[in-house]
Amino acid sequence: MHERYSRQTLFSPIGEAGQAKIRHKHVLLIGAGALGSANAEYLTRAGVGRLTIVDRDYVEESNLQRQQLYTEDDVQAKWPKAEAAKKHLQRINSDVDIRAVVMDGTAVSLEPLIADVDLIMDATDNFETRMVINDLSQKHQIPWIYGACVGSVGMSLTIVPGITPCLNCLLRTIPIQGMTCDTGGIISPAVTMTVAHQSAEALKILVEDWDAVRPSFVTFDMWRNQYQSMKISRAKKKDCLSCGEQRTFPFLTLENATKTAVLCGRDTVQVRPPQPLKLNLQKLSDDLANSGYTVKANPFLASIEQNGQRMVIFQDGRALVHGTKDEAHAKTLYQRILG
Amino acid sequence: MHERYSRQTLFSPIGEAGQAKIRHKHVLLIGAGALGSANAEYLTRAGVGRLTIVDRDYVEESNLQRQQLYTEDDVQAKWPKAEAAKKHLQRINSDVDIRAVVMDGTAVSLEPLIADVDLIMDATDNFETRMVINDLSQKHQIPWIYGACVGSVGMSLTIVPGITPCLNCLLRTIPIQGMTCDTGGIISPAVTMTVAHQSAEALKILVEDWDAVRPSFVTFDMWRNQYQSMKISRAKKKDCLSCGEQRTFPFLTLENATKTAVLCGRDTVQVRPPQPLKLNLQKLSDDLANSGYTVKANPFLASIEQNGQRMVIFQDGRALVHGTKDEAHAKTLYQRILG
Amino acid sequence: MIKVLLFAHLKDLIGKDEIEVNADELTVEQLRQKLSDEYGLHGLEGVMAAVNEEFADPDTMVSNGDTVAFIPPVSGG
Amino acid sequence: MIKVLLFAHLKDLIGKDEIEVNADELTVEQLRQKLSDEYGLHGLEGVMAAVNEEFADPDTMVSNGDTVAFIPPVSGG
Repeated sequence: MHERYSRQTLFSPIGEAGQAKIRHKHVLLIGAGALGSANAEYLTRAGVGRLTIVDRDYVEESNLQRQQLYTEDDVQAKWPKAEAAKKHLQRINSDVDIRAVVMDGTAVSLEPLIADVDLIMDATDNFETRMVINDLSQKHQIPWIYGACVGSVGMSLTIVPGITPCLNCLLRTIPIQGMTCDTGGIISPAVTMTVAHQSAEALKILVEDWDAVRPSFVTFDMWRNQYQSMKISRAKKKDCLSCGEQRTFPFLTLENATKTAVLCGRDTVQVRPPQPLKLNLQKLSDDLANSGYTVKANPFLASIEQNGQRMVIFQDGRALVHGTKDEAHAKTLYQRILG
Repeated sequence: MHERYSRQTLFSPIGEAGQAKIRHKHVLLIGAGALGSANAEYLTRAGVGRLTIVDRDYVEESNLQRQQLYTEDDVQAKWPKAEAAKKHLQRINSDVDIRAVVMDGTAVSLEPLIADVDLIMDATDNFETRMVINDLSQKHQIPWIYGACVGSVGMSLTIVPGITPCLNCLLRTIPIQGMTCDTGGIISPAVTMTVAHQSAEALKILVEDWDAVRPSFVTFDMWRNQYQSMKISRAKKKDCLSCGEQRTFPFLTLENATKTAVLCGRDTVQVRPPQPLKLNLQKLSDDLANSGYTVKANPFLASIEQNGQRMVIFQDGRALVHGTKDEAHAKTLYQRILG
Repeated sequence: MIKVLLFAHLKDLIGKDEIEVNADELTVEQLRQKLSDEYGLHGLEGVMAAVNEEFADPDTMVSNGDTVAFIPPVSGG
Repeated sequence: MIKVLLFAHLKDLIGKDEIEVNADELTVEQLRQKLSDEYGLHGLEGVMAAVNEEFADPDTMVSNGDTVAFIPPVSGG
């Protein structure tokens, strides 16, 4: 075994055998923001075999305060987070097979990615996507690790299909977003604390030490000095639509009605085309520049500005329309560009 | 205020006023290993005014599994940790004044650094240095934050002179090292968890939110799923030699007898010259290469090998003699090189 | 007496993280209602509850001497 | 009964993280000795102790119904 992993193999619950297991596992990480970038770094340092990172966003200045891996250069280049993470992770551990997927994680887009996945890590910023992950986890019998944070607060739960309750057992409905949306800001220790719990659970699952998996939901507040864990073994519901006897995986079959979404805590609307496109970003950029738009492009996206209105278009036709929370207005602006 | 810190100023216990305070504070970080590199990253992302990083070591392959910031290139170049950290931190936040100090932190070497320091962060790997920090903290009335980790275990305590007990009140003697030396390995979640606590406390102290400072000693085990905090308000000792009525700061005045030390958990001995030197590393390297040694140098150190015996000499004359735990043997090898 | 622990922003709503409620036997849902009516602690709908450190449903019974923690789920990441 | 909580590697020494000790009134130091003599739990010298979640000295008294946690200090970093 490598000198690189010597301190980890010295830890007896991992050992040489556990390290060999880690080296052959595939983790799917959904989100490359605060929780995602940190989890990606620790999984890569630990030597996971393959890491697939899905993210729909690009690096902005306001991310640098709490999203590790990213640098000022990534902000300048408007690099997509998944690709920026991959670039930094390869410098940290060239033995890990890192795959970056720049897209919006939905029931439709995520399912093709999970064929040989051993663990799904949650680093999303909304409960809709988490419920999709929860259903995918149950349908394909893959464990997943919920993590979330806002302000100085964080929480985590490990979900092992067939053993623990699932997130749908606990929440039953998607909680009202407004209450917890990141209008209250966020400090890095809340991120770090959440990631400590998620990455510990990830290692246990990767080395298959199932007895060590935390059997409780944990929550904490780093500013108010609170830490609470609650047992969840009796929370499993026989009638749960995600993991119960008559499971229907409701979040995979739900009509994916809205093609636009206001991003939580940001003055930004995401607009998606009916079908993913494969845009020629270079040609689009040239055309728009000729039409009087200010355009800045990289291989993954084009940032377009006119009259103080800014929009970022990804290769798959998805756009982030900045400076508005009005979905209709965002759609109008989008159609003006992409017809 | 910068867009960069927008999520942190939105967090109301910090706000614009707190952020302005953070921007004017100076943190002294002792150690740039696992706890040090992570604490350095979060303080830099949070926008601390000045960060001084002291470390005696250089980046090795076995560090990459848990020490953030560092990359494979740093291992190749044998870059000193303090300098490697500085290089990466500047790419993350060019607004922070980062100072790297490559040296062994002792009572004599640290005291000149703390003139205008607002907070000392502990990221050392031994109790001797922590007791020195504890005495410096009391003598100069600067808060410090103890953090330590091994295996899957970590702990932290915030020490505010005049308010809380000090580490000497709690420990009374330096605990037996052997018990906790890193022969049991270490996993990154134990590091991350410790850093989450340390960095939260650092932010509270930097924004001067003294009521929020955690009034308890906290300890946790990420594999065994344990978390415990204990109140320490009644642990302050009137007769404590570090913070009591008749304080003598014993760890500042102790005869610094040994000039050699076996590094915990490593097959390495550190040898120090009686007085710090200012070596011409280029000339030394050339001379040694001419004498048949294999030499690899960078601006901060020279790595010297002969007959499988390896030694790294820093500019101040300090050496890390690898492949031995025998102090006498290490000293002999050292004197063969530096007379 | 039922001991009620309030986490995260719930603490700030009434300025303390622990209150004692004079009640003998009621459901978690009834306790929520009582906290809203008598303590002005609104917005507990959708908040998770634990009784004696075990996850509780709205109809879980709470008795004299129990400790109930209210934990608001968060979605950021 | 005194409830004793064992942290970190102490848990592995006897295979569980919680034991009940039959004692009425003794000091932390005497409890350490008793654990060594009767439970084979050696190496508690230099280990920090908390009684009911409050830091305890060797001569702190422990009574029936108290919870004592033993926490070995660590030095790595």
